[in-house]
Amino acid sequence: MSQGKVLLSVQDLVISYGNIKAVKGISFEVYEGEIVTLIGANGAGKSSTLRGISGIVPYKGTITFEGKDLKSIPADKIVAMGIAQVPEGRGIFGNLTVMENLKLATWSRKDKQEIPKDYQRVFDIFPRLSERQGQLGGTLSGGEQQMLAVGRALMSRGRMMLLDEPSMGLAPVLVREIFTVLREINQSGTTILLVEQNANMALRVANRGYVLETGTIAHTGTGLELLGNPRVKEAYLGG
Amino acid sequence: MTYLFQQVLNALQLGSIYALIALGYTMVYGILTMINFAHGDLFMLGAFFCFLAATFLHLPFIPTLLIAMIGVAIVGVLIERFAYKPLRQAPRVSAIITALGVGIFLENFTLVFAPYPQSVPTLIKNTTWVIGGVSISSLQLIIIALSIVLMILLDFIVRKTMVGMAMRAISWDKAIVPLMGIPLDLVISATFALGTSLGGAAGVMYALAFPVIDPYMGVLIGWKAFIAAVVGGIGNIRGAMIGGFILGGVEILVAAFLPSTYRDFVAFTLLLVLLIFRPYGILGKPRPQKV
Amino acid sequence: MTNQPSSIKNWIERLGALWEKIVSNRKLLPILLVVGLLFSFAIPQFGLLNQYVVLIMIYVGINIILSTSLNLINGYMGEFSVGHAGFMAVGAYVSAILTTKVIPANLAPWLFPLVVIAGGVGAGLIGILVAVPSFKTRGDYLAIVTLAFLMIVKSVIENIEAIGGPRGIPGVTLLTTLPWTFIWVVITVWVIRNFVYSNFGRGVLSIREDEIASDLMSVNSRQVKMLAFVISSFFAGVAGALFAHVLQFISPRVFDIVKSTDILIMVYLGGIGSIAGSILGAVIFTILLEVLRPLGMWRMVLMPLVLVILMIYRPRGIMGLREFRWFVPGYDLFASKIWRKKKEAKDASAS
Amino acid sequence: GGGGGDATIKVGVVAELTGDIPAVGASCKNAAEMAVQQINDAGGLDVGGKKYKVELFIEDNAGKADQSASAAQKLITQQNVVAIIGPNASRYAIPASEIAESSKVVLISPWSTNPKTTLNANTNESKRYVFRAAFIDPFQGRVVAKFALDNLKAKKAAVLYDVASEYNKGIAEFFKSTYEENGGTIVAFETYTTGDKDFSAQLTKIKDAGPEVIFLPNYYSEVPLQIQQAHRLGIDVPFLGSDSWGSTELITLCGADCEGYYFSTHYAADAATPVATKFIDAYKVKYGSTPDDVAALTFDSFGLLWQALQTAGKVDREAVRDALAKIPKYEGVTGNMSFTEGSGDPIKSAVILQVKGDKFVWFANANP
Amino acid sequence: MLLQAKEVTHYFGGLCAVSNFNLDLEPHELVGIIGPNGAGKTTVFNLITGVYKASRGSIKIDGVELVGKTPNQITALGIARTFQNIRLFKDLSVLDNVRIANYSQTKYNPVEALFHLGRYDAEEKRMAEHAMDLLAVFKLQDYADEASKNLPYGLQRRLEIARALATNPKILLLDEPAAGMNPNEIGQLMEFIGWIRKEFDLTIILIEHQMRLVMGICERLKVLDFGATLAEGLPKEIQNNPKVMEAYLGEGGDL
Ligand SMILES: Nc1ncnc2c1ncn2[C@@H]1O[C@H](COP(=O)(O)OP(=O)(O)OP(=O)(O)O)[C@@H](O)[C@H]1O
Ligand SMILES: Nc1ncnc2c1ncn2[C@@H]1O[C@H](COP(=O)(O)OP(=O)(O)OP(=O)(O)O)[C@@H](O)[C@H]1O
Ligand SMILES: [Mg+2]
Ligand SMILES: [Mg+2]
Repeated sequence: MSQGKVLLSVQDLVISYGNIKAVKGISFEVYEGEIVTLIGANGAGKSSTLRGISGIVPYKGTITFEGKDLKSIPADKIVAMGIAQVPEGRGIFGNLTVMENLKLATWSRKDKQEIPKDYQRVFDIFPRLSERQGQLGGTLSGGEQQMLAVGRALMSRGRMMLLDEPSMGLAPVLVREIFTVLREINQSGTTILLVEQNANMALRVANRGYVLETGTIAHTGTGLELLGNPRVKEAYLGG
Repeated sequence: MTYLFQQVLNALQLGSIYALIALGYTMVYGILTMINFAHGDLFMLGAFFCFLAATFLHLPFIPTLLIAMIGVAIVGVLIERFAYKPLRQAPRVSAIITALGVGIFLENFTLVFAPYPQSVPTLIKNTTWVIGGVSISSLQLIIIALSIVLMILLDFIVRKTMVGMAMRAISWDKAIVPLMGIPLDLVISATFALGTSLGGAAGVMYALAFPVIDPYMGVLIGWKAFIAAVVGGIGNIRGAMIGGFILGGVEILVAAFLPSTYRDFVAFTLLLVLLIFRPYGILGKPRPQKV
Repeated sequence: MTNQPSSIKNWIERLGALWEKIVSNRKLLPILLVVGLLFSFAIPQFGLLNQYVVLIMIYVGINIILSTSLNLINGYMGEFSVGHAGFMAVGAYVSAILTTKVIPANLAPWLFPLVVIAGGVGAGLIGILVAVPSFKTRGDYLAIVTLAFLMIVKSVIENIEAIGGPRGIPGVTLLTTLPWTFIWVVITVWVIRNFVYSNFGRGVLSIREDEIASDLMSVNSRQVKMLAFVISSFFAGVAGALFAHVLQFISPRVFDIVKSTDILIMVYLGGIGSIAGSILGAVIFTILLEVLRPLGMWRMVLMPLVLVILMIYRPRGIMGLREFRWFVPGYDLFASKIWRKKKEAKDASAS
Repeated sequence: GGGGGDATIKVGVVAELTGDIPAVGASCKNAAEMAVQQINDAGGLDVGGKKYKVELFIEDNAGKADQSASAAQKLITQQNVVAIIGPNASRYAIPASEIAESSKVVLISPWSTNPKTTLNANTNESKRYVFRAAFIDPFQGRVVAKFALDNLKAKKAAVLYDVASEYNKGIAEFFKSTYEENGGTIVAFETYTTGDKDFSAQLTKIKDAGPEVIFLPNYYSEVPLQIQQAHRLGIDVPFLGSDSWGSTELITLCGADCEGYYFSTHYAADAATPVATKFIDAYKVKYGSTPDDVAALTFDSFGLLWQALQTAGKVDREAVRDALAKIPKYEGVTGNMSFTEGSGDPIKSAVILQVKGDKFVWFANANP
Repeated sequence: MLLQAKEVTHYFGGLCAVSNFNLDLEPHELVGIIGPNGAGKTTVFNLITGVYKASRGSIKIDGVELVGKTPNQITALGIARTFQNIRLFKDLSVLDNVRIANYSQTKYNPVEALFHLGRYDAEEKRMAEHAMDLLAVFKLQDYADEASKNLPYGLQRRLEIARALATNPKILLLDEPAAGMNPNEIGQLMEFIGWIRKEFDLTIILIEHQMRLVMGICERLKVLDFGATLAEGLPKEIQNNPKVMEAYLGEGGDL
């Protein structure tokens, strides 16, 4: 994969919650047009890293997007700059309908006339959402909620999408579908930073991957390299 | 028959006043899921702003109303910033208790400057028409109309607009809202300003209908509006309206047809029974949750 | 000793450490109880402290009973009851009627413990009525139920001419003494602590955390709620009885929503889910009110400000969800350690 | 016990500065400060040939019964006052009076009208140390009832009162019983609860009952709303009130709506004695408003205390009590009063005033 | 037969979330329920445990009807569960989380509890020891006094199972126990489930989307789709069932 320009760069990122240091000085970058995956055990600090990028937790270190330092930019402006996140646990607004959840994600979009097309795109990818437009988010099944969360990120039309375990709790057929969709989204120009437990799948779609272990980066390489790395295999791919 | 009509009209007026205050209550509740126990006292401030503007600046009705609404909104936003915002991550009751404290503070602070009840000058010429033995006053009609208009307006904002959606989203999960590109603090402040200015407006209307005001006037009515909001289904705009009318209706009609000594007893027992049969209020639903 | 501030800080830290040591030393508790009881007799007997201080101490005691019992509902169970003054009213009226109308005056001092219990039982029975709606509804809706209950109690008393209506009952005998207050405080704290550290009490806690999960872990939430409400209202009734017999006058106005909010403030100021918190909350609130007297009208302006600032810095109250070791039963405190020791012993003997 | 050994006399006041009736507390505080200032400006109070300065301690009871007791207790034990003036409302005066009685310190409540304030509820005998400056509910209820029957010739009356407040309820009931005993009929006896501002339901009911006069034994801050709402409903019979109307604020709040109505009270400003005129003028200068009944009664409570101190000839709690209990005649702002041993209630007469323009005008004397 | 569900049907408003669900469970079986998202799997658990009352049909354990009973009664009859989204008592200690689950088996009454009389001491000791033993089995004993919210995610999942077992169940319902685990951890979980089943003599119903786990340990599978039963049988049969492949598994089975 030929490398374009650096879109997102994370340098010496440190995130702590009170006395707990969740991320202990990691650095990595994401090039324009890539899919990069972060894998690692529970509690390794993957989600915290994503939260730091989106500006919803304070951090030490530098994060730049298109060369701009994100530190002093509030979370909502970061979204407007083009970083969308599918948060861990989906973050669906349970008291809003499916349609309203999607609509809300267009808050900072300027290209209002493009929005209907994007709804159509989301409903094409997830026909189930189209059936459930009027249902309250809180009563959707786990998988339906995950679709909605991804759909919502699509609606905000970021240049970059951060996904936190999008395959969690999904039926196999949907997992495959999600990964296919991710590839599609990526091919249509969105850079993706993907956090996954399903390391097999993640490394297969990713251009590059980083393995986090208790707050630091333990391994890095292309997706295929990591898939073949015996230490990675043993710890994350189930032998 | 005239008697009944008159009493129904009385009930409508009282109900619309309760509704007017309950609207602001429900509005703030709707976003922060926090009972703003200071709302009754912001309502009182509204009445006092009205008094000051009308007595010392000799302003007519509309400017007075605006001044009161803006004044109360500013106080409301300040309170939000300094007393409630630091508690966003804290348990819900902490903010409720803080609100209680803020309310007591507002009452007694006002009291230091106004230990005696004050009389509010007439801003709207109040004509009374007698139709078939039933008296209707213009003020009554204005209050009823105002509360209905505000209810429809708010209902529209909350249900149909983007801002309204954002408000509802905030009530569900504040943490996720910024990830949608929504400026959380701004929306919260805006809602707070809106909700409290409604309280201010209610204060003005109340001061015109009952032109004797004092620093504690918001306490009892604040609790009653809270009851109205909850009976209707707290967080629900239409519910607040219905709750207000139910409470007003029950109070008036019990006093009208039973010995008035028993009014509170019967009225509150009825409300209790109502809540036993509709545990989440008339229009309220328990927060949908999946197990 | 070179720079002043750090040595002050040092002292504060040392004092803090000492305090920490005291409250976690469980052996001190029985000593404190005995000394407290002795003093509660000695103070009025020998006039060690003046009447005013004694009166305030009695108020503090009554407020401890109120805040500890309300904490059971609002702190441990996570509900929001605003009707505690109502239960207090029931206890006060039942006991005052007994001492003024039923029991001959010369017997009253002897029967006072029974009178207080009767007040508690009266309130406890009413507590059942409020527990029933709590099966179905929660949170703000239950808050309204308790508020309505409070209004109903007030209205009922106002309408019964035989017990004075709005004029209340004057001339209630002064029977609440410092020793009695002390004893009732100890009983209240002891019983509520016992309850909290039983599986019923843990059920109360689990309802606060997650009612559905708690039901699915076999907790009989109706039973638990019923118990919590009855116990809480019983002690509110006890406090009401003591209150009536120190104030010597009760009227429905005494038990209005303001009284309820005072108790709420004590509970949340001290800290939810904590007996130590309830005690601290009651002590601080009551004493602060008296200490700030010289401020005149500004007192009631300053009090709520203090509350707000405290809540901002300590959102769960001073002792929220924490406890002095004094109030934790020994076995509960060391359960895991005891188990580990036992296991080690077993392993050792096995090998 | 002894009150103050130096050349000062310590006097305590317990008032409702905050809480549900702050206006009452404010007037009480104003009058108290004025009474003390007058004495001190004149070089002090002459007791037993010695000039004493008066030191005043004002405690807020926050509109709470328990704080009334603790405030009184504090004044007695910490400040060592010779006597306590206040609290005003009976629901606060009663618990404070229990403290005063057991501590053997004189307590004069300016404004408490519940007969039980000065009575030991168990023995029904008078408390030894508790006095008041106001007349009691039964007296006033009777006065107004007689006035309605005899002067207004009204045979059908309606009453609207606050059921949650002992003062209003007390007078309302004594009015009712006297009125009915003397041949009148009560066609409506309606209630509301403290804090209510909407009385339309009750007034509609009253209108339906067709009374010839309506009695409103309620606070001056509520009465204007009641009368205005009644007028809006088309009720046009005369209204009657009690001493709680007695603040010129009533006229400010009521505007023209109260014109021509009557109420019973302690004194008439226009037909005032020199004592009253002097007080009213001084009060106006100092506070910029006409004193209400609470202020006048508080001032008289202090006057009673000064007279008792002077009669006693020494600053001693017990001596003050003895002197106070037998005051043969005290010329007060609210009229002449006297006490007889065995009762803490003053013997005084009432007047009926009428609202005329922006003044209360003397209409009749009333001695039931 | 241990558990028997007959024609169980449930509606949410107009939506039929579960229709005519049948299940016969013999003691000691390990049955898997799979199906697309929103098929109604969790709802089945909710119906069995009494969170929702079945609109129609009957569910019996040892011949005792469960429909109409409250969740705590049903749990006391021997059915315990975990949740798709962890629902621990967050602020309570790990030990308390487990002790609470002993509620229906507590042998002292409220009066004994209030005054710490009678059986209180002995029972408290028994419950604490029982809970600690259980925690030890799950290697959680060192966290006993820690608030459960402070546990890492993986341990929270384990604690949930421990808590469920503390109710002393005959049947354990596991709702997506492998969610959020990497393939390596899933392997360990499989062994673990097999082991507790033997150790505690359990009958298990398992909902899962991780095919490796489902195919690896379930003896029997039920496949739900749109609330209805799409297929049932041995894992091998299901894996090759074209209807299941289309609705659920997708092409190729290398997950
Ligand atoms: N809000 C918080 N407060 C305190 N500690 C936190 C908080 N969020 C995360 N942590 C802790 O920080 C560490 C890293 O958490 P993080 O959620 O980033 O891990 P993760 O790699 O995403 O794990 P998982 O695979 O479980 O999602 C964990 O030990 C976690 O307990
Ligand atoms: N409380 C509810 N109100 C309305 N609809 C509901 C409710 N609970 C579940 N549903 C709906 O019922 C259907 C079945 O939901 P259920 O949670 O049982 O699915 P599931 O099979 O467990 O899915 P997943 O594998 O995604 O967890 C879904 O379509 C869901 O939206
Ligand atoms: Mg994570
Ligand atoms: Mg599910």
